[in-house]
Amino acid sequence: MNKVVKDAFEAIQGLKDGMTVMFGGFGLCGIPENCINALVEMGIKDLTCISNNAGVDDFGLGLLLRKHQMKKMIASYVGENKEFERQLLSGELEVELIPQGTLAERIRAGGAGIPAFYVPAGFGTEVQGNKEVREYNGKMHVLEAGMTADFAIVKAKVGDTRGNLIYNYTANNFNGPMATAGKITIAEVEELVPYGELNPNHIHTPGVYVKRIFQGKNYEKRIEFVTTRD
Amino acid sequence: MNKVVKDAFEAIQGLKDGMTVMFGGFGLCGIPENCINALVEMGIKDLTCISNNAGVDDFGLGLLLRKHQMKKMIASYVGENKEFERQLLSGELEVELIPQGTLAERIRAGGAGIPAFYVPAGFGTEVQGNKEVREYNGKMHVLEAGMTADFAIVKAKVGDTRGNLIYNYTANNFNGPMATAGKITIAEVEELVPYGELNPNHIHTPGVYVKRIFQGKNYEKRIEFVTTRD
Amino acid sequence: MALDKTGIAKRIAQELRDGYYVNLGIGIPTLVANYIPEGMEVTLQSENGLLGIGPFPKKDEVNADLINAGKQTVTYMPGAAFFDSAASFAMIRGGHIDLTVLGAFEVSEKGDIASWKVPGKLVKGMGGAMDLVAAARNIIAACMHTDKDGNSKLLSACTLPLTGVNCVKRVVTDLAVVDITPEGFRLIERAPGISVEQIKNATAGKLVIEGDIPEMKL
Amino acid sequence: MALDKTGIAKRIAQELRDGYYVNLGIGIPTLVANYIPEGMEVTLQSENGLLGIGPFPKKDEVNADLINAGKQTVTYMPGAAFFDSAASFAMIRGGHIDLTVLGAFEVSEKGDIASWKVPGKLVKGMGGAMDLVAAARNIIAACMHTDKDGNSKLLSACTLPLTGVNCVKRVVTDLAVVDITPEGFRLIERAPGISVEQIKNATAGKLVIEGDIPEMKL
Repeated sequence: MNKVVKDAFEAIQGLKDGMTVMFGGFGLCGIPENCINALVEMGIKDLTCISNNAGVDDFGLGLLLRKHQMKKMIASYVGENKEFERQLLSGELEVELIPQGTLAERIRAGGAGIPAFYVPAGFGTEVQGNKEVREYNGKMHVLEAGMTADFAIVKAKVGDTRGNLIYNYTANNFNGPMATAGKITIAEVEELVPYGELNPNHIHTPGVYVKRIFQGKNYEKRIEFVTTRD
Repeated sequence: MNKVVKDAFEAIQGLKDGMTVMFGGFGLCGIPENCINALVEMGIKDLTCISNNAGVDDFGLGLLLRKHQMKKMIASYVGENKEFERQLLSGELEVELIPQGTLAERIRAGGAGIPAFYVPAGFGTEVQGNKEVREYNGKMHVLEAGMTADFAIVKAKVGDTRGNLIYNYTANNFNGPMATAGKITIAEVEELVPYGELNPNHIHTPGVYVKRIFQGKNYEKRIEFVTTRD
Repeated sequence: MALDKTGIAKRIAQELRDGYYVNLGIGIPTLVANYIPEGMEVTLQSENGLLGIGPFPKKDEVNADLINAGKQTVTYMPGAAFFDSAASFAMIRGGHIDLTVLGAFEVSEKGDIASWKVPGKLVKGMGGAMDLVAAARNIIAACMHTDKDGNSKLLSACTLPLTGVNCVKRVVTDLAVVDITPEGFRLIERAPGISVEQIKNATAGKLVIEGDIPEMKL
Repeated sequence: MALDKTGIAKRIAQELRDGYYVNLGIGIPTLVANYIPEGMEVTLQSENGLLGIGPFPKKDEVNADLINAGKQTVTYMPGAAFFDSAASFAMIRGGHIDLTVLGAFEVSEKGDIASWKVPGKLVKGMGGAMDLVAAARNIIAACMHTDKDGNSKLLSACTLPLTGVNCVKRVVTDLAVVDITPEGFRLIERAPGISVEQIKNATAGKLVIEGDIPEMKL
């Protein structure tokens, strides 16, 4: 059982044009920088990307946008990204917006073998669309579907050689749920340790979910809005 | 915001005859011993108990059974419990058996505001009953409902005064999901520490779910089957 | 005089109670955190996975792995907990957050809220707003009473795409505090120096005025 | 000679592959853990919240907080992870476990399995068995080929209440290995010294026998 790969290029082997890929992260926090850069360099295209946000113009998923590698973006908030805006308005890019909690739960459900579930979010809004609705406890709910992807690419602070992952602070976000929902899940980590070194009570993503893992390099960890009190 | 109560008796205030109560634990592992004992001593009765198992004759939920305080038991496996058997056969006790994973997910859903969801477990068996069924991905699924309780009583290894909980090894089990699904959740812990002492990345149950917490005493932590290799 | 954003935030802060878990949206709601009454324990939730937001960091405390839902760097309070996005919205959807404060473009007298999309303008997405309004037990909308052309934002029915229906409980504006009731907007308080008449004129939806309407105490 | 329980476990262990995540039910399946081939990395899942079950503890290692799904004290392997029951069954239901081995009272030629309830006997519950059989990608049932009165447990249709339908992929008994195929039970291997005729006589469901049936190598 060798899950450890050399680098991002080896990790994304088999990730082909037209596939659906989940990317962990919230804004630029906790995004799999190494794999995104490798996808850009490999020029893999027509991707359907599932990510809470779409990066910024020159970092994160914005890099895939700039090279027109994205066919469709599924997100809750696309943020400030001029190229995204341009491609959306010109019709080059298809966009599906999903309430953030529904997106997170659809991904968790996809990983958990739950094909559909009811939530209150979106009822009476355009998110409801043609979805089935039903009243529970005096409140209307919408039936939403579990979601999986050909690949899920996540980033963790520390991982071990068996694929166990520990996230740092709010860099967990969508990484945890997405790790469970990829047909193939790739984890890039800031620090890769031999298995047995992590406290088994502290693991956020058990190794069973991770097929390939590597220690990334040159993490920029850019911050979208540095806000200080001094 | 004072969540800390003196002991189990103060913790179970307001827990009345006829209520529905979730009890964390798997077998005898991770059960809220102090609160169970207090319920026995207070003689609160006609309880509907939701717990994966039903304890043994002289420990855990078996103590509630022995004093006829249980009206109904909702569980996945009732285990070896002669008094349980007797009350079931005599019709004194109502029992509802639910597949373990469905039980866990129903509780998680109850806490997560998901009133219903589809799972494959139980299709084509007596668990299906009159439930709605639907095919997803070529496989039949059953619609199951989220589950909450008047009280949820859980046990953790360590907790802080804000109600944050950390479980130990397999003593997490149903405690984590149940903590989210009680209208009032009580946590008893082996060690209560001031808030700020726990590493916020290691917390299993965030304090928002816990209304009352106390440091239990005289934990017996009985083991059902001590099995050793020497 | 009509309140400024700070005034609105101060008034909303009066809705806080000891022990509350609160989610504050981007904009005016975020400012509420600055006016939590001394000695009151209020825990702020950030839907990207943090319970217990602290103040903005000092320069040397900035950590790229520690941001709020507005993607700003933050710190965390003693007693905080981190979790993933599915767990975070389970917390929200399950009704475990006591109070949600959200900015609004429009609010209807039925408690509908529009806050995420203006046709003709680029849509950035609803983020977590639809989940929050659909699930929170207690939702306060924060907004100016009218837009800059003087059009009321408190309407009989929203004209913009909705974020949620029948969910807002109270609206705090630069002019007034109004509650959503089966009869319509019910006027609770006036901003200092603002008359009932001014509020009436600025409210397009049905406004219920009963008895003396007190002035806010800020 | 018909296999004993240990023999069945040894044969099932041949189904393991390097890197597999496996859930072993109570009874014969648990014994499979003793025959994991040297050098092969197999991770055992316990549905009460452990990935990476280790051997039974030494006396001084016994920990009440560390048990398996059979409520026996266990240890954990380096690289293990602990989680709650909802997360554990999310893992199972989501198809992340490579192989599940379960005991069975009856198996039908369609892959239905009965394993939890005998009418007239006290019902203890299904535990996690229904979740496991409904979700695992690869399910092996382990049982004696016949009951002690000689009645076959491999039937055209189960007579006992079902645990799951159309889910078992392979059955390993004291007499044979058979696969569930659209045509019925397909005989794959014979226990050492057991004839095809003996297996045929012990199988009530439709048994497909094609070509030479090899003997198990144990």
